[in-house]
Amino acid sequence: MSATNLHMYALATPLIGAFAVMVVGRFSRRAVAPMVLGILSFSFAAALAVFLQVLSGGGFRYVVGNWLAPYGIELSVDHLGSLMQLLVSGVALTASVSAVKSVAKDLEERQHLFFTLYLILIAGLHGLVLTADAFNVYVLLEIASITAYGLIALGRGRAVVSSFNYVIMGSTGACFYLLGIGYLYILTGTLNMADLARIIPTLESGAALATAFAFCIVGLWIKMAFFPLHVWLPNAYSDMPDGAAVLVAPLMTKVTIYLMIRFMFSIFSPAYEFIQHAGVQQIVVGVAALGIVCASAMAIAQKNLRRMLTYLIIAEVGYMVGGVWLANAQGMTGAILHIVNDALMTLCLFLAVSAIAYHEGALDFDRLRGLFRRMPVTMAALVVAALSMIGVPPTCGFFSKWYLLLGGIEAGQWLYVGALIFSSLVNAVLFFRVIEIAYFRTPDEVAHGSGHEALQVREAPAAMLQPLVLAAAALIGVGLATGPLVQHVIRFAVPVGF
Amino acid sequence: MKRIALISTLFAGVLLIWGTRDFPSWGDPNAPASRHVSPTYIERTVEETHIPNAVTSVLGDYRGYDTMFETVVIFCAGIVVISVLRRPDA
Amino acid sequence: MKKDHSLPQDRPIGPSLIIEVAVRIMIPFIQLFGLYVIAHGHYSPGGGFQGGVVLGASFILMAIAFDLKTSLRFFSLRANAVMASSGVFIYSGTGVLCALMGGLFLDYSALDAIIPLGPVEWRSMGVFVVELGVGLAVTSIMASLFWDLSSGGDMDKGL
Amino acid sequence: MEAILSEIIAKYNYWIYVVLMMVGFYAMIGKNNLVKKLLGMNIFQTAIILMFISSGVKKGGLIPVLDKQAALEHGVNSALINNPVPHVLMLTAIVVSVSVTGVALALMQRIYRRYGTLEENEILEKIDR
Repeated sequence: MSATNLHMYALATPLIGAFAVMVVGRFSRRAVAPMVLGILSFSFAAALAVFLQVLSGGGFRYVVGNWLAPYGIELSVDHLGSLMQLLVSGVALTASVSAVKSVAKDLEERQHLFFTLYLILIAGLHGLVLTADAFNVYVLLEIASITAYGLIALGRGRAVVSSFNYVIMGSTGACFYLLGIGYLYILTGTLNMADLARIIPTLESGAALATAFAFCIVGLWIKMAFFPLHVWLPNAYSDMPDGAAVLVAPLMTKVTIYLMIRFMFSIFSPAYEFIQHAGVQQIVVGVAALGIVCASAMAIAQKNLRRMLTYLIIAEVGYMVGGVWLANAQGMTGAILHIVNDALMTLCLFLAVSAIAYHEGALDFDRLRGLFRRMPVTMAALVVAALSMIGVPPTCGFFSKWYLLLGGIEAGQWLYVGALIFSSLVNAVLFFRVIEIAYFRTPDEVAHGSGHEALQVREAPAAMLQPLVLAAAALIGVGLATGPLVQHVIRFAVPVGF
Repeated sequence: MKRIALISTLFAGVLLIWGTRDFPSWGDPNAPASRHVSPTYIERTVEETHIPNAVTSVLGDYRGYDTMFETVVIFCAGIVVISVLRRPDA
Repeated sequence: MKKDHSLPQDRPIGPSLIIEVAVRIMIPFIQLFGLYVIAHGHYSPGGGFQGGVVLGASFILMAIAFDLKTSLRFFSLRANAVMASSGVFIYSGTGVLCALMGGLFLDYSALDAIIPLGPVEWRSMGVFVVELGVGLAVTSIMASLFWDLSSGGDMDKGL
Repeated sequence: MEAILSEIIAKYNYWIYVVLMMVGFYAMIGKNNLVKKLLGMNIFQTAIILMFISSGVKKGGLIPVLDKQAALEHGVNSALINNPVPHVLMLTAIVVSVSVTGVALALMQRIYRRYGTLEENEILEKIDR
């Protein structure tokens, strides 16, 4: 095993493992869980090694099949890419510890099918964060989406309808992206990102290039549920089985935002987006601000914890897209930092939700009464995640929001700054409402003098608590490590000229 | 709903047609797509891969990474259809 | 209760001698052609996907002409799942094998270390191997898609 | 007028695909029936395939399957042979389209089994109830 191929092993293990799980799972259901955990642990170890290697030796470019770029497909293992790969594999490993338990309960007979899709989704995400080829992004996006359609359809209630809506919206997004890539290909004759970046400034054709840019970016926005293209997300994410939600909710939207960053700065240049088309920048930041406000407001209206969180995801997408389009170093740093932090926060929240749902089932606010007595550890982790969502130091949510605020002030985007503060306040209201219900109100049965077992400690199984506690600790850990993270990793991802 | 759909469709269509203004005309052998990367594939396929069919050599070798994921896509579709429709015991 | 068969589309379709005999003769040729398309992809239009679809179509034709059970007799569900997995496994496994042999991922010329055919010839061979994998996967997935969609997942009668 | 006409004649392939794409896109987001949405998606994808393939055409070009012996001895004049890259890309896109169609059909069967209809507004009514 040579060291240069390590990132490929991190990608290939889940992929090959998926076929093994598919075949072995038909014969023995019990072998599935250890296989999945083993595969993902290996993948995580490899990603960690790649990250450390990049930290010490700098990033490198890798050509698949030993065909030099633009002829072959190139992968780019730079600081940002390896950070994202570490994030993907870390979140996947943590989530799957919990998923193994909840899937064994929800989908007993279809476990092996579930985990086949689950592992392929992880492999697809690994591919997405590494690739430096514009068409390869399309194929991998479709892998991630098709597996996500399948995982959603395994859920409860009207999950199939939500999944179908997602199919239509997701395919629209993918088709738009493909159209944009087609335009770029007709104009330049290449699909390699670096090669495209070299040729695009020499083109005279403004119209076709602008069309290509618009279609690609709108396609990605549909995939990441950027307001007002978000309508598919709340239903899809709240109907998913818990085991899938802990993986899909933290990673899918964030990886797509990462792709947007790649698209904007590796194919096009800041000069193209922010100087030649400065008006577009104003509009996008404005829409992002509007999206944050609207999604926060819609989150208030929800009566179910899981649905409330899905609207918060949409608000967070607004944070990151706005941060990237602020066009300064602070905003960009904040956006990238927020990708990491939001993935961890969403992971922690959804792990807590799936731990609560393990015994409680539905997650309407009424059912949460007295939950602090019954599930103290889960609720403590939920509080940490809530503080991070609100932005209380030393949790990591504070630091990325701080960078985003500074960036907004520097760019003079007061609407965006206002939206950020408004959304923090709304988050505070939302989570204090949840905590108030869970801490102070007692369940109806207790109030009527019967049913004291409703107040006894009845935690979720340890396999679901351990990843939850780990994720909550990671929120504080990453928060304390923000300085070195920005200094040694994210600094390199901010494009030159900011 | 229908009106929004119509407006966005027309908008997308007009934008796409506006974008084709700078395109090379149909069948132009000097189009960028025909001049930048693809001639190299045609000229070197036999020499570098011993495959006279340029489509196969690009599909299987030069862009083999794409094709691998393409196979995975169709595998995924099969798994999704099985998990959505088929009874667990079948 | 007697069923009313007055409308043509309500009338049950029994086995038809002409169709069954014709299909019986056609299927071996279709499958042979599918294999040819896979194997001859280097020299003529074709390859794993195209050949795989032709092979899959032969099973679909069998399911339409007879019924679903007949095609399942020739291609069991278990074999189908194993073939689909192994097809994709051949492709990605080749990629990993290339990496393990000291080359880059999917760099078929690295396989020269196993059987010395020359690095360029191995590129040709490597493409053939992965096309075989693609063919296996596409054949079985096409058949399984049709079975599932036509019978609603019940695997009873089919269309 | 003359200029516009000659422009259209030179690039009619793009105009055809844009019209097809609009048909598909409208069906995808404007239609009420799920099957029609799916068909719209297929039309959309076909339009994209058409666009890519037509971008690889060279007037009078041959198929990109060479004669091995001649190519080794004399080399190849790439100007006479059509561009293979769009074909490769679209093979991928076709496979993706087939896969998504299969997944969507399976989901639709489940929806029909559960709600007894494929009209979107009727399904939404039944969900709310």
